Amino acid sequence: MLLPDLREDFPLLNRTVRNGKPLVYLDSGATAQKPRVVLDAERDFYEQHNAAVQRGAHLLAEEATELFEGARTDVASFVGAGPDEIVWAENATAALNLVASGIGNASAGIGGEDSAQFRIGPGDEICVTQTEHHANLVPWQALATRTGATLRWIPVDSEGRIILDDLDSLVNDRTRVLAFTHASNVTGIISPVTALVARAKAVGALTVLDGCQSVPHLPVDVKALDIDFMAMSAHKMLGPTGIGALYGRKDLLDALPPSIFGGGAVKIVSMEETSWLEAPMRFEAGSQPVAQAVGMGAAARYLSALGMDRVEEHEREIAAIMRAGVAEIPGVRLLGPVGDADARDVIGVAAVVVDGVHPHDVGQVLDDAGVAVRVGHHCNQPLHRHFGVTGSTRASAHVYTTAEDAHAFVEALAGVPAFFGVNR
Amino acid sequence: MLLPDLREDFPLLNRTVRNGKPLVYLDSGATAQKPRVVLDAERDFYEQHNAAVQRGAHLLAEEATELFEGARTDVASFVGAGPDEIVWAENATAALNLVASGIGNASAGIGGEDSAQFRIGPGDEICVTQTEHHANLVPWQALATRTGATLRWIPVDSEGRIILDDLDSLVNDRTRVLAFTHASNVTGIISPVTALVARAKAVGALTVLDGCQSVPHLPVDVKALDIDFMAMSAHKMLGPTGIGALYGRKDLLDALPPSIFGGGAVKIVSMEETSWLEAPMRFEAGSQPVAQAVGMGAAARYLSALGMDRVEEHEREIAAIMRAGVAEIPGVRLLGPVGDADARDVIGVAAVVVDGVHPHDVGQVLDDAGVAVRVGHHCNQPLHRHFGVTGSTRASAHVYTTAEDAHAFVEALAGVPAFFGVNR
Amino acid sequence: MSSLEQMYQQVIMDHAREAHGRGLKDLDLIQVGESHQVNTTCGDEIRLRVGLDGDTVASVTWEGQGCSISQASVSVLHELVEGESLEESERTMEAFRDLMQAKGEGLDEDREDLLGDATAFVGVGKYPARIKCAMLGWAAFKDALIQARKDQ
Amino acid sequence: MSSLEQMYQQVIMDHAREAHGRGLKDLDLIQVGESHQVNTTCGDEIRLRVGLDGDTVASVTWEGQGCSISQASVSVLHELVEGESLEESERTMEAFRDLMQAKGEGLDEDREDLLGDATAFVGVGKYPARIKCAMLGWAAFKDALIQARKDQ
Ligand SMILES: Cc1ncc(COP(=O)(O)O)c(C=O)c1O
Ligand SMILES: Cc1ncc(COP(=O)(O)O)c(C=O)c1O
Repeated sequence: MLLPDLREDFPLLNRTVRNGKPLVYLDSGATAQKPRVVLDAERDFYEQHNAAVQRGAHLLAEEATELFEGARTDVASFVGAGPDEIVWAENATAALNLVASGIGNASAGIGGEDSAQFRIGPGDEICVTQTEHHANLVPWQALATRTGATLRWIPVDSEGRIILDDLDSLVNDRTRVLAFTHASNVTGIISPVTALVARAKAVGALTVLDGCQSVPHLPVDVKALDIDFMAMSAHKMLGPTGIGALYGRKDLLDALPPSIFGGGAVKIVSMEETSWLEAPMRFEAGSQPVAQAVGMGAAARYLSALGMDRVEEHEREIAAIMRAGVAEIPGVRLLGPVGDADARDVIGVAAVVVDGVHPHDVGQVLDDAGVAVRVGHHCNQPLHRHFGVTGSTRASAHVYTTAEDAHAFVEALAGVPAFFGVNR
Repeated sequence: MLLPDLREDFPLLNRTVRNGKPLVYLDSGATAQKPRVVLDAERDFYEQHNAAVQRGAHLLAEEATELFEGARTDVASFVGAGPDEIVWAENATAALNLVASGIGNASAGIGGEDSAQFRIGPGDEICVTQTEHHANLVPWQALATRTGATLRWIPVDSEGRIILDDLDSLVNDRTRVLAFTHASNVTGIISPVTALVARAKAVGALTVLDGCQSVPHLPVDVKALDIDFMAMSAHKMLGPTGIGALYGRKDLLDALPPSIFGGGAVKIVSMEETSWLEAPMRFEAGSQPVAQAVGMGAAARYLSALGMDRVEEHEREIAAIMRAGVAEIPGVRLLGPVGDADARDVIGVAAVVVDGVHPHDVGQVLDDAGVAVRVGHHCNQPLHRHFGVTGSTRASAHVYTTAEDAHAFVEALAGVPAFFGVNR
Repeated sequence: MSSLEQMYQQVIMDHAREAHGRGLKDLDLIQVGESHQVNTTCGDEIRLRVGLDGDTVASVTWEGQGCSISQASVSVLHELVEGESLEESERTMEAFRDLMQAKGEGLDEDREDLLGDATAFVGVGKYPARIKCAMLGWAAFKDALIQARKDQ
Repeated sequence: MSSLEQMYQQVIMDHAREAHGRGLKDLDLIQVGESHQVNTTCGDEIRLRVGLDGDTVASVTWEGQGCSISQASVSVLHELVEGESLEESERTMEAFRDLMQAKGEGLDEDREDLLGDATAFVGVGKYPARIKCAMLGWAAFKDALIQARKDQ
């Protein structure tokens, strides 16, 4: 069942775009639009309670701290974590880097014996998959460079599914970290988390989940998934720009050394040395993104109120419309699983390649029809290369996407080959 | 001459606090309040133009990119930099870490030969001062740990002034980085930038300026100061939380390796390796703090319209009222320069110690009178230890601070010793 | 009585001015525990030492600097628990934590009886930022007890 | 003509479909320069080679993939500058950059004459995100010229 039309909650969705056309926003995989409650929460914070948190003794500081920590609790319960297992970060990329750099710093001696469990070096392995967004690939490449560890990856098949056949050799006794995405931002495929986590646990590797494309779109419970770390982005889950969060198991967070150093994260500082606070504070050096945290908390509450089960179902139906429609357009290829049976484990994303037309040109024609999609490699070059293309045109849904939006995308796409005189 | 009363521009300043008292906000050194134009700029962005920047080809993405890059230009010209010399960061702390970690990464081989100029190791020295905020001390301690370089510091005198007597030995041929604050967040003292930069240049050391307490309060021109890097915070300059910026000389930024790795910062990514974009993009991995950038740009424009010369003068007069008032209260000691002559090179900050009363208790009495100040070590433990105290009570001004606010602070402070029955 | 006066009641001011239990005592006991706690807001530190004699909290001494709330609180702690049974100490700790959480409201008579002078801290509950101050010594006590029992 | 049709004018479509100058030519010249440029939005890459013969841009060839705008633009570039004098090429480059900045308005007659077919790109100026596409080959040409002159 589809959700009711939520357009009224989202001011931007009511504007018009090129040629006075109503906006059909299908770029939520890049960034989502914000409901009024999120904007109001931020504004109310600034107009009534803005102050530095956690350090002030005046009334405003108390109020600000309460709102800030309340937001942390909201985000934590949204993913089944404890409040002090949630660290604010600038975005999901920063959250993933926090783990990778923390391991790198531990390996460089920072954090001393307390952080020794994270040390890696030559002979150790870090494993990712071939379907990772750059944000969950490049930090691990850099960690490998820094430490001398080896980076390996699990390949995907022709539809983009992670191939589990060689899992036992790819994730082995030397593997210290297994980092993978929960859902692909290109194919929309949901990863086999259970199998991957089980194998990582069997060899004692840390698991790092990229939750960017799952947390906004389906129910996610970090304890049920039994992962060690997970990154998420506020702006993709109807929250503000400029903030994301890292979930980390408390005992791990308390031992991982920080990688951004400064005030608010430290216990005692002398000119010579410094001791860190516990998590999450040790990772939140400097003035925090307070208004943004408040906004992210409001977004988590908004999504919870809709019900993540219903959100998942809604987006699955939207995806089905888009995928079925695309399948009928001659000369258009869908990246990822094709056919009905597969729709079960795919989020609301449809990335397509139009034969003989470059994604940029496809996107332009769609834009002219008021349909906003993403073109290019979507920060996932290796997967596109695997599919034999440099880029694609991606439509991606969210809670506010309507069946009409999905149809509008299909219709506009159907006109593309003719516009460029191909496939005649 | 004082600025006109700006309270109408700042919604929060019109609220009441404890006991229905009007708010006297003197905690701007921690974080500043926001003018309506900043809040409106952010809201307008979200309601009309929100989209992922720099990658989209649709209309919203174009509008968002234009606003985002326009804000960069605004912030750049606010400090006399070129637009591509401004890198967005989560806060000033992150900006300073970006330089320190970049040097650390270069030293670990990341960035290859292009970044070789930044490599440091055992035998090299990093120099800071004794008046640094933790944000400009701890990253350098960590860099020293990572690389084996030695951390040294320039001491301050009994009033908190940087002592230049031994500069030539402290900053020497082995010195690779000299990092120092432009203005102290405790004493308010403005550092002798010219002398420090001249010495650093003479020995070929990079200069890193902490502009957190100068950029919001006085005219700052990075080219005139001739520094290599400078960190600043939006939230202290009337802008949003969750964003700051790093100024860096373009040629240096283009050679420094990033320390946060991910999408948007990279040119070509394969599973094995990655090449970086030029600055500033190479440092802005992941989805950017777009609404916050727009807000920071609006804040820079608001301050420019007031005129930073006038802002500086305004705050100097406020400081004079606070400092003169404090000097008359028996049993209250001002940290930093005492007496009229010194007021010339001090920003609008007054940190005090009340004999026999702990800063927390001082702050509480002020809070009860509606006067919001900061208590504690203000993320500057070494300087407080130098002054023989663990903390202080700090009043700090901004453009909206009125003479009445300053008097209210002095009056409330004068009542503290009696309340706690000391000094009778 | 204003909220401020309610927080800084005379008992608290007296304890702050003349704090009890200050100065770490060398202990000739088998079960001794020590804890060091920092209030990260202001940098205040406390080091507290506990000595157990069987089931009795035989000694509670401390050193450190802090605001009147933290100093008075650890002073009252010393008065309340030194010489008491472990069980009674635990109950007292719990009652004090409840008082801090009570947002300025009192507790039931039983727990207030247990707290004695410490009920004067009721006003602190209205100031979330100060609860940390009041709890500093108690957190150290709790941790030191754990340490002391480890030495069994 | 809609903005979209203005951008994708027939000349552009034709050049895109059958691009000129594609295929890097081995050059038996002393001053040869090459440049590799990436459009980071979409990952498109171009490699362009320039050969100078005295003051003449003797050869401009390239390889790479891209959208119709970038392909057509580099094809037009090849047509415009190959065989021209260095000076004329520089002027053409400048005119093309001006056209991109003109937000969809045309240029004066002199510069339009210089641009010939390339004036068809006028519509791209209305789409800031596509200016990068149109400039990709030109950026490579500019850089390759610098390389070629270095080899002097
Ligand atoms: C002098 C100085 N440096 C650095 C900082 C850190 O700035 P931010 O909290 O924005 O990272 C501050 C303020 O907290 C400061 O006053
Ligand atoms: C799967 C995936 N991982 C990571 C990211 C990066 O998230 P952010 O841009 O918030 O850092 C994204 C989105 O861009 C994504 O889709």
